Amino acid sequence: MTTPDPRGPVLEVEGLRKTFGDVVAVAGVDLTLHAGGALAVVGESGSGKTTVARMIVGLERPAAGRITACGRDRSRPARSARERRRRGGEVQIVFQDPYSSLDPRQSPASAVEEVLRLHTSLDAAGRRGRVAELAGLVGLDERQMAAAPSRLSGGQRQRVAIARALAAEPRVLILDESVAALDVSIQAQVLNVLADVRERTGVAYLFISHDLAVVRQVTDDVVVMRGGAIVERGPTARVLDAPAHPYTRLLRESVPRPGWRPARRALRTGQDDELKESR
Amino acid sequence: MNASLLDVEGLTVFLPVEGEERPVLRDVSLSIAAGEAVGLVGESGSGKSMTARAIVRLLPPGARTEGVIRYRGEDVGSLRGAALRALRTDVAMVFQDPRAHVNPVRTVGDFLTEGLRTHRRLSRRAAEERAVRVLDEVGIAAGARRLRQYPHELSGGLLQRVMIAAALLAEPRLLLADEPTTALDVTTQAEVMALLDELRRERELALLFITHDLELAAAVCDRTAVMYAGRVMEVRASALLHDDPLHPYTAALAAARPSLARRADRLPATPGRPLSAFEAPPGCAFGPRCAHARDACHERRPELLPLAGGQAACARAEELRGLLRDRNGKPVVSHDHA
Amino acid sequence: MTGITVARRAGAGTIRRAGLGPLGTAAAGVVVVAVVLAVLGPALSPADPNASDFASAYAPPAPGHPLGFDGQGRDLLARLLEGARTSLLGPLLVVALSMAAGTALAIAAAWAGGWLDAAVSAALEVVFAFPGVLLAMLVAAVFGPGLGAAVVALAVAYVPYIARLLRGAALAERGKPYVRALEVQGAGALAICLRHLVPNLLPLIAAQATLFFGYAMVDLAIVSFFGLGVQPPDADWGVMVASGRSGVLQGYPAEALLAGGCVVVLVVAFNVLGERLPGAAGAGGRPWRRTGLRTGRRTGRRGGAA
Amino acid sequence: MASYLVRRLVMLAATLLVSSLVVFAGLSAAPGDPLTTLSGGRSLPPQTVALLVERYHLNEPFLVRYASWLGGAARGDLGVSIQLRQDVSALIAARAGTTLGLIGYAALIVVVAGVAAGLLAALRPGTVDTVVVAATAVVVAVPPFVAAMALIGVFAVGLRWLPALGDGAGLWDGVRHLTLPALALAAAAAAAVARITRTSVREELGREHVQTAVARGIPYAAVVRRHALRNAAVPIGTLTGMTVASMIALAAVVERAFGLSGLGATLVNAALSKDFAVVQGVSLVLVTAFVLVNTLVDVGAALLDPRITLGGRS
Repeated sequence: MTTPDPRGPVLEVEGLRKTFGDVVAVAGVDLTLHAGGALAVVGESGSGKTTVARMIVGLERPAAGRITACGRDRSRPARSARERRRRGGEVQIVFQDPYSSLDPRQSPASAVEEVLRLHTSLDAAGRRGRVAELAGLVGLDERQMAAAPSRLSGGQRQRVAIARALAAEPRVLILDESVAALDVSIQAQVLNVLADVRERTGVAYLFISHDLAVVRQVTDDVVVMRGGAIVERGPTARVLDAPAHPYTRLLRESVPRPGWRPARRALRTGQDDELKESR
Repeated sequence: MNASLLDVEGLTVFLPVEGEERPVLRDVSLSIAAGEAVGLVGESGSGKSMTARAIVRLLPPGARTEGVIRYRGEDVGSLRGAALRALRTDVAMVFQDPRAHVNPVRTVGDFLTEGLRTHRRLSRRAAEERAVRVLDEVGIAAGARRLRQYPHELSGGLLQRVMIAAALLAEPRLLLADEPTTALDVTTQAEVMALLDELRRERELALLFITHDLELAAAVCDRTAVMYAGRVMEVRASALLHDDPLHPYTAALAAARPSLARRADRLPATPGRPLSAFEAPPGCAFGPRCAHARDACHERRPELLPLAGGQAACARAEELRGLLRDRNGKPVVSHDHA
Repeated sequence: MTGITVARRAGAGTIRRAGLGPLGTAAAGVVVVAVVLAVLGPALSPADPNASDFASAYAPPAPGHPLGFDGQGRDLLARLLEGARTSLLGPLLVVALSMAAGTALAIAAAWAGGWLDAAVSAALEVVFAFPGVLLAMLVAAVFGPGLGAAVVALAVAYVPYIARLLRGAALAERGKPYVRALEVQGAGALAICLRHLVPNLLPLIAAQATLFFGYAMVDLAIVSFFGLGVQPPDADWGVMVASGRSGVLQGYPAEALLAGGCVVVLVVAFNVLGERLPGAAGAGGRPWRRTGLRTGRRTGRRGGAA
Repeated sequence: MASYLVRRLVMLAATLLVSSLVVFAGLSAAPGDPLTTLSGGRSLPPQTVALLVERYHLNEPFLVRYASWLGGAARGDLGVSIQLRQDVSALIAARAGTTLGLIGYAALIVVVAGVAAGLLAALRPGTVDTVVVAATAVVVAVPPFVAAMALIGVFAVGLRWLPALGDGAGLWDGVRHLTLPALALAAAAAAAVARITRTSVREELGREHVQTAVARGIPYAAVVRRHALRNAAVPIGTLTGMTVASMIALAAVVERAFGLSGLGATLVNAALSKDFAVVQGVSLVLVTAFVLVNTLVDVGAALLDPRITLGGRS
């Protein structure tokens, strides 16, 4: 574990901003995540939620704003691999597409082992043991960890991706639509794994999603993003039961659930799509 | 029940995959009355999309089918040339990914008016007038400008509305919608589904709505069929599907979906993964994953039999009545994850 | 050079699983036989390839000389075997040089992006303007004819085609989550490229190398045909077609057609093999494009994949 | 579109500048002394040597010579051929016609035969398709110089239908003389275009939007014409254009095989005899033609496919 930091937040973002050409993807985002917490960033495509996540892990360079993880500043992408490795021990990420989240030529066990070599000083035996521990944590057995990725289901691959991220013992795990591409029965299994992992390791989640029901199941707090800005924030239960912002209300009303009927909104000219069309 | 518009009886489809013939649909039976909306729900590999494509004979090359599909009393399999083309104007289809399903190098106008100009010999101007009117109905303003645009200049939501407009322009009797909103944002989805539902009812169109989202199907369909591993597991009035399912798989599917209203400590997840028809074991395909399975379930494949106003393909459906969901909708069946 | 323009951009094209199949195996067989003949060549041929005897100019096949003689009375079989060596060694060097340079440039450009990518692309654009055969002629004019000069020239001329093709595939691979995850883990750029990017591109590299071997064989033969590559009296299939030209005009096409036939057979073999290797682009791999092809962005909120 | 063309022209200018500099530097650094070529190896009296040195600027420093050459090139004066004692630009003008005719004739064969065979194979699966695939698989591997030998052997020497060598006089005789060379040049290219056409049309037929058209009851013939062929036109046009461009350099092979006095043959002879001014002049003309044809191909693709925005920010 990197230097324990019980009191202060494990992740702090202030005034984060990003533009692509003349399109403002992220316009002034602030958020805070405490140790062991679970914060959702909800929004539709083009809301900027994924860009925020990519900036936090250094895959995208912010135009402005400050990012601090575990008390260390990471507003600018790391200059060296050593710096990236140190930051890898603070924040990790699991992506959406299960079919390209693993190197097709590398077994799950060796993928996790490769991270252990980067982040720990364990010897070969120690690493093997730790790989088995991590596999158990995400509900995978010896055989599955040795199988070629192409033989694993989408759900199993995402579990490997989670185990690989946990191998770096991060304080924050960003889940960027990590269960969006999974079938319902498999999604449930992975959500349960996430619940177990959080209980056992105390890792904090930054959960990027467009799915409000999944957000309710996984997170304690939520920020709702639209057009690159946060339009509402608060405890997940409160925001979903009594949304204050009209957009959050619209989002909630659009989610199919028992007894729900789709209602056409006032605007007939599809402006909403025209707005999105520009992105 | 007025005469059904579409009758699918014992449909079994085999596809050549890497040299061997593999079943993708196994004895699927389903009927749709004129003006009725039927949902077809299932996870990956369930065969829901293949069923829709079989109806208009759009199966991949080399596919072999058994069983019969009757549309307005005629056997679809025997239709050739002009008769088959007539069927395909009477049955319109909307696909999941509009960007792939609309010719990218021709204008939106070409796409919308091609059907009219080909089948009804309408002049380009007359066809375009009609197209603009229907575009307005699907919520797209300035139709004339849109006709001159190309598909890549429109957002996913707008392009899907164009596809729906094109389907309506053919004035079909049956609309097959294969996951039309899966690629769209949830707010756009709600808008597109509301529009599809409203226009369908106005035109008394029958609808076969394919989706992986149980609640979405229930919201727009009178009845919903649940498919698993190429088989129909249950057909049920949509209103009862969530609260009083007949088949353990439907209950498991509904329970596995997190609720918008409350947070469960752990979701009742079903172990294993959804199987495709050719991976299914003998007996009930859901047997290996079913919490209520008994030995009988693994021997014989259960038939789809009428039960409580719907149909279910489960040997223990009768005795499980009422046990699949407890009072507050929490499923009785509970598993710790594998 | 003609074949080169149909170099196919695999990018994230579908990699075909099917094995080599009957045709592919046959093609592989032809290649193996050719290599063996090239290596053993001189030992196998009974006669001395350069021993000329004007008495038997254009003489028909005779015992001990199954293929007869050329215009200068030299044994055709011996010369074909001798020629096999340069006709195979040359292309091998061209492919080795161009694939190595092309792959390195492609991965560096795909990984670094930004200015390096732009610089590499601009440089390649200049080299693009020179078809291989033309560059070979220029180099021969400057440094004098010879196989070495021609090999280097063709290798340089091929680099843009290979780099462009592999850059597309490398960019697609680089964007995939498993590479991004490794970056976030803090793995070194070189480690990621060598241990993850290159292994995943190997099938494509192998398939392209095989195809480019065929193109190189044709181009080298052309340069030798001009008299700018392998110099007579050394035997080389391109040289033999050139020297056989006068025979053709006098009604003795044996030398030219036999040498030309060898080129054709091997190029067919390499093409058939190249298209059936697992790394080959899907059946309809889109040919590479130099313009900024902005196809509509695929929307896809959720794949519903198993 | 305009910004794209400007960018392409700048790129062409840059390419020509760089390549001419490289070639010029290479030539002047080349082993062997142009004077020996000039004098044909004979020893010359001093005043003749001085005259030659002055006339061919042999004594000036490299950059000055390059600059003067560049200035001349800009005015269309590409220097003087040492071997042929002729003005390079005049020499090029005289021979360009043959090469242009050859490439034009071959391009016609490639487009007509190639595309037709490809369409036939794509739209008539079964025996026709197999035959075309097998035939093109072999022909695509027959380089022009091998095709030339075979064609001369059979049609000129064997059947005596067509002349084997020389340019011929007048239009009709010129065409007869160009037929075998054009066929030799076009053979492999036509096979390549046939294969591309077949693959592109097959690929388009498998696309989802063709499925939509079929699902809407559009007759198959209309589906093929309006959707498969219309979309396949882009890749087919692009690759056919590039194949024709590649023939510019290959023309030299056929010209040499058939004894035609085109630019290609001239370049080969100049390379052999180190006649640098000609090598420089002809290669620049060929490079320019090559880049221009490829630019035309890209512009054509952009016209056919609305998604392609030529370099502009979409």
